[in-house]
Amino acid sequence: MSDIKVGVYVCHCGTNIADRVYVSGVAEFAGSLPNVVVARDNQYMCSDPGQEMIKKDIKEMNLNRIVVAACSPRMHEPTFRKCLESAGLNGYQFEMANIREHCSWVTEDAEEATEKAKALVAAAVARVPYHEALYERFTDMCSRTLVVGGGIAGIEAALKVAASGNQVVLVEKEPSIGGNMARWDKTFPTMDCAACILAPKMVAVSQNDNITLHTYSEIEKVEGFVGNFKVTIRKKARSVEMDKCTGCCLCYGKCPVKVPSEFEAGLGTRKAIYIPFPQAVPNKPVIDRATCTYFKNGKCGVCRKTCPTGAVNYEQEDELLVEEFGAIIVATGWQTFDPALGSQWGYGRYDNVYSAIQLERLVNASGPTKGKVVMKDGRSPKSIAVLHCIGSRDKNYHEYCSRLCCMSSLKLALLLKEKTKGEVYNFYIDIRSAGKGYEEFYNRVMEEGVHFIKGKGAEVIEKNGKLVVRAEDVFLGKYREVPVDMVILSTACEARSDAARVAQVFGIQRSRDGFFLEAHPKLEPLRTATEGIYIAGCCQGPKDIPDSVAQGAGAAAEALSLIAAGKVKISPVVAVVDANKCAGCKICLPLCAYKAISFDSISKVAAVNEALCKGCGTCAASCASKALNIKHFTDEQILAQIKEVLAV
Amino acid sequence: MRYAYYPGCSNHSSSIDYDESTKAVFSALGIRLIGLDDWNCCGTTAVSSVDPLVSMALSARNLALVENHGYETLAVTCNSCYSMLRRAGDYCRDSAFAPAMTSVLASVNRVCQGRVAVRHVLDLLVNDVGVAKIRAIVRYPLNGIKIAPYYGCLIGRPKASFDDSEFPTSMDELLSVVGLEVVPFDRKTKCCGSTLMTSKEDVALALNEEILNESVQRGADGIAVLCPMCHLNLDAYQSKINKKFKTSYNVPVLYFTQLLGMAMGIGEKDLGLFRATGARHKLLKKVSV
Amino acid sequence: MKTVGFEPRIVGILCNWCSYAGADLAGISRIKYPANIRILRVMCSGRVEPTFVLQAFASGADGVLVSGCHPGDCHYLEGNYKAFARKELLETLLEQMGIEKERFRLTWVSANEGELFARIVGEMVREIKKIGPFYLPKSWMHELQENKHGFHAEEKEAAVGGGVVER
Amino acid sequence: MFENAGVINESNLDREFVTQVASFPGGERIYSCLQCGTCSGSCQMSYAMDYTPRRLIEMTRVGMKKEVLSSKAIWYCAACYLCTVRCPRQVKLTEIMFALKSLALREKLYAGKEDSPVLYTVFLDVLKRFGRSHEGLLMTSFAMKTNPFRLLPLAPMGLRMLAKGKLRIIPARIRNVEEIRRLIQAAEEVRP
Repeated sequence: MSDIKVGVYVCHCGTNIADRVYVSGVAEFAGSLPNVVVARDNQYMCSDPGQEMIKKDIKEMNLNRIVVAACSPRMHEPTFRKCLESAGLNGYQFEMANIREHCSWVTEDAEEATEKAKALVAAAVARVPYHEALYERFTDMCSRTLVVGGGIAGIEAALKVAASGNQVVLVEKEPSIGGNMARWDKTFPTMDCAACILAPKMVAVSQNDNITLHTYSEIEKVEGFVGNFKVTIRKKARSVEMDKCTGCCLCYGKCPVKVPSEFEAGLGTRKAIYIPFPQAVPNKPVIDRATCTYFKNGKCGVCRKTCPTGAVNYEQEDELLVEEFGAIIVATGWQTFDPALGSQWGYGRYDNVYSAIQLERLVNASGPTKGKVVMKDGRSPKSIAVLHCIGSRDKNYHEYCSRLCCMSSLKLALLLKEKTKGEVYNFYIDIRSAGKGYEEFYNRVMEEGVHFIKGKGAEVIEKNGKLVVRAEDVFLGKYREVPVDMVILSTACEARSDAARVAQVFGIQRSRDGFFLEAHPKLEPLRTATEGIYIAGCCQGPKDIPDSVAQGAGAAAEALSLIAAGKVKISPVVAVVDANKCAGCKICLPLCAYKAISFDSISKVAAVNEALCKGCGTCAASCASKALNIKHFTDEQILAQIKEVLAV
Repeated sequence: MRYAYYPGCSNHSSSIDYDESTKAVFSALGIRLIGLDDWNCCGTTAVSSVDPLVSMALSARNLALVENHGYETLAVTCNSCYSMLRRAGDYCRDSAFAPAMTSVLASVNRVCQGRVAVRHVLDLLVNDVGVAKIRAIVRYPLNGIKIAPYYGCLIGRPKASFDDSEFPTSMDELLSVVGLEVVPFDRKTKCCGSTLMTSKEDVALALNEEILNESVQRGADGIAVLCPMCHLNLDAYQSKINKKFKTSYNVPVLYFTQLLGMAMGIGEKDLGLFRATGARHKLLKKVSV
Repeated sequence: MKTVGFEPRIVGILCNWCSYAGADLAGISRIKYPANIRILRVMCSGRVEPTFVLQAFASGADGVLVSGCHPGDCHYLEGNYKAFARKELLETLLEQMGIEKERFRLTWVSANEGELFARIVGEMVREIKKIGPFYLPKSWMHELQENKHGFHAEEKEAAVGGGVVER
Repeated sequence: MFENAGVINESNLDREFVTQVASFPGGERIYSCLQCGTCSGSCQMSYAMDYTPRRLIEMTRVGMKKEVLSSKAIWYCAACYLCTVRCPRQVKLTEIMFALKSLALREKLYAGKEDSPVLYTVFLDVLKRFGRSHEGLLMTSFAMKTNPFRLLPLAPMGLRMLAKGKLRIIPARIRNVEEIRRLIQAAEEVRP
């Protein structure tokens, strides 16, 4: 391999690497390795001067392989590939040694780190002689976008994509879009009514010709890859034929079954055939088969008899749709923490302990009490405690801060003060009011006479027939027992209970808190590890409305920039068969999850369809004749790396 | 079925009736409790306050004895002993202090690997024996009697065990199986003050007053307890509480094993009922009616 | 066998999507772990053939760690299951060769489990330190001199497994 | 220094104190406290304490060793662990209280009129003699060391218990008391 000319570049990354790794020593060592023509170190290899240095060396020294020892290839591999290409070298004649994330940042001892860096560089240098020039290809793609979840983030994403003239399918699990925001009364810090700003958007979705809406539907399966996803959508049987139903509401007036309403957080009731809330989109009912008398014992059928258009159809079955999409936006949202899990707060034990979401319904003019704040016995409360951080900032439940509950608690406190004119106490650890107009809002709530007690509400207990909140007033350093008529628990925002299943369907990873994991915590907040699948809103972590809307719009931009390109890039890292070695044993065929390997019955050898192959290498690992290999991850390359990484 | 049995110091004096009734109930269920030979005091809060490691070592010695005899399970009646022994097991098994514990025990030729399952008798009755089996041998259901279930603080702390740390329900279940009406009780696991009754009497009396108060407000005829310390404070100090708070509590306080035993038809003597120092006759009278 | 001051050398072969990213996260979070491990990247743990593991031992590794996505999370649908299927056979083979089971581990580490990755490395280093360095069996030396580029197809065939080779 | 003056004298602070407390079993999480006051709000004795539990944690971290170890608050802890199970940062407060009490005893910093240190010490003495506790002996020894008159109101209760067989006159002694003594001594030697 006398024609191999390797250039090695060791990055200081400011002090990130140089603090632990003796960088110039590593460069000097690299210079002594076989095939290495030049080895240098530089402050920042990814900077313009760093890249220029590589380009200049390629031209002047006729280098044909480049090794950069710097950060993770997951960070800057594309950067350096481009750099090589602009100097006339194929981007795959390149290897990165990860001496930052895997070395300087994780090693205490500088000497050990330097030795480790040398080994990693040596392995990379040993690998590159086996590299080949590889070329990316492009394939056609589908221009439709799938949006999963019809909360405010999903609605925003769907509307933005649709506005570009591209087709969108919006899938929502519940019978109506609107999500959690549809349940709120007012929104902080402006106190404008949630329904007033959300309803027009919901209507816009139903009226947009570019949006196909599937409510009461779920995603069953996602196959394929970026540009060409094949998605199976299950449209659950609504038992009401949408095209016949006029939304006249006669059916549920007559329905004899009453069950607690999910939308009213258990405070009100609904029928077995119901529209979840008055502004629902679509404004057509659904039968809840689990509680419907007809479905339980075959008797009743009142709604069918009542319906003037014959829209009620008990025999309707689930429908499976298989559709193609270029991009997918997942905006499946969040749920509230169940405060009954912390028995000390008395939820479920005392009548007048409410969750924040219940209070939202209580203060809402269309809620179960028509907006009146009353206790279970109908009296108006004279004193109310709002307990912050229920389930948040608590290692026993969720360690993270739920971010939106401080402001939501302030909003609720203000509404309570206005509606009851009573004493309102906020028990808090810290007030987190970072956001436009948020601190000003906090000040306003204080000035309205709401009490703030710094100290987490430790417990709610009944004493002589009255609720008592026990807490320390941290500022005073004194224990307090505050008697109140009503307690509001400001519950955490948590990942949905089905998040694990949804993540598996879409191939999304989750962070430790259960929310979906973004591709990069700072620079790729909307992407996931799977190309073409984006996330927006609270499924990624707690967010308020402005942030969710911004993410919905951002995810739309991601999807559109993919679609606008019209083509998707296919990685050249694919399997390849050496027909001379292939024994035709067919072992590889069933191993391929993408059915990319076929058997050529004429030549009696395996053949790889590069358009289908994703380059995982499972086939190569299992080929007994060594006929299968993965480009850029060949046996030779990996074995050379293994041997050399241990030689130092 | 058989278990090694750790009575604890109180069961040999102030709570001898707890010891007697526990043995009687287990014997009625055909379970042997094998007294641990040469057991020592667990150390409890007192020694932990002087030197936490000494109390852990004392508890661990008991576990070493159990391991040495080859028993897997140690039955414990007292909540404090229960909590101490469980913690000691954890310390020996996996903690930063495990090596220290090993060497301390080695100095007296003992080994504790923390393998023993330390279990409260309530846990054994609910989860090993099961309510069905207990229901089957109830002969005189204690119908018409309202009882406040008071678990005491250490039944599920510092680590939840077989039941919730703050709102356990297993004794509720057991007591309703023998016909008792179990009243809702918010102060189920609020502390009785334990040894503070000796050194900080005013505070401890107030704690017990709150518990007695709720039991009366809930209309309970008595309180069921499962810890000698709770029993002593709630029962023997009632007159002091009445004097201090100008109240007139006359609340029977019984070990849950005594109530079970009564329903099973075990004799008063075997249940140690004659040893009552407090207001017990009130409830007993109701039973005999 | 214990050796004073023995620092084991461990080769880590990590999948790009989960474990490599998890190891990156350990770095980003500045979690310190022993420098004994040298990490290689493959696209999927399904790519790891037993030969790689054997070659690592032959080249002087005291331990080999293979790590992929958690079951159900594989970026390539089921590559990690294939890796798992091979594990048993590989372990049997290693056992027959007299290689202690502590020296080889197949783990699942996701992209957000930086801490877990660091802990696994720490554990492995501790365990291997206890059993001491790995000495190449004499019979292997002969094989190695025979071929410079790793193992021949015959050994590979014996070691592929995962329901792939009929034995 | 703390209660009377507006300024903390920095040179009086003991920076090692928190390290010392953290080295006790269960003390290590003291650094995680976020000062939310859940402990104090949960503690049924808070109202009687001179410093709330949360404040003791912060004072310990700041280094106010003398004030913490001579506080009344630490002797009010009944070790019910309610603060520990509720702490959102999983600080093991009860264990930290044990550590503080233990240090107060060792360094003899507790207030002279405190009864608890005497009670706990007497308890350990009884244990060293018999291997088990004995309520009668404990009470009498404790009363003799603090205030013998406190026995008087207890006497009727004691007699009643004696009559019902709930109090033994002669303490039970375990066979291997010598072993217990050696065990205690060995444990005392390894303490933090």
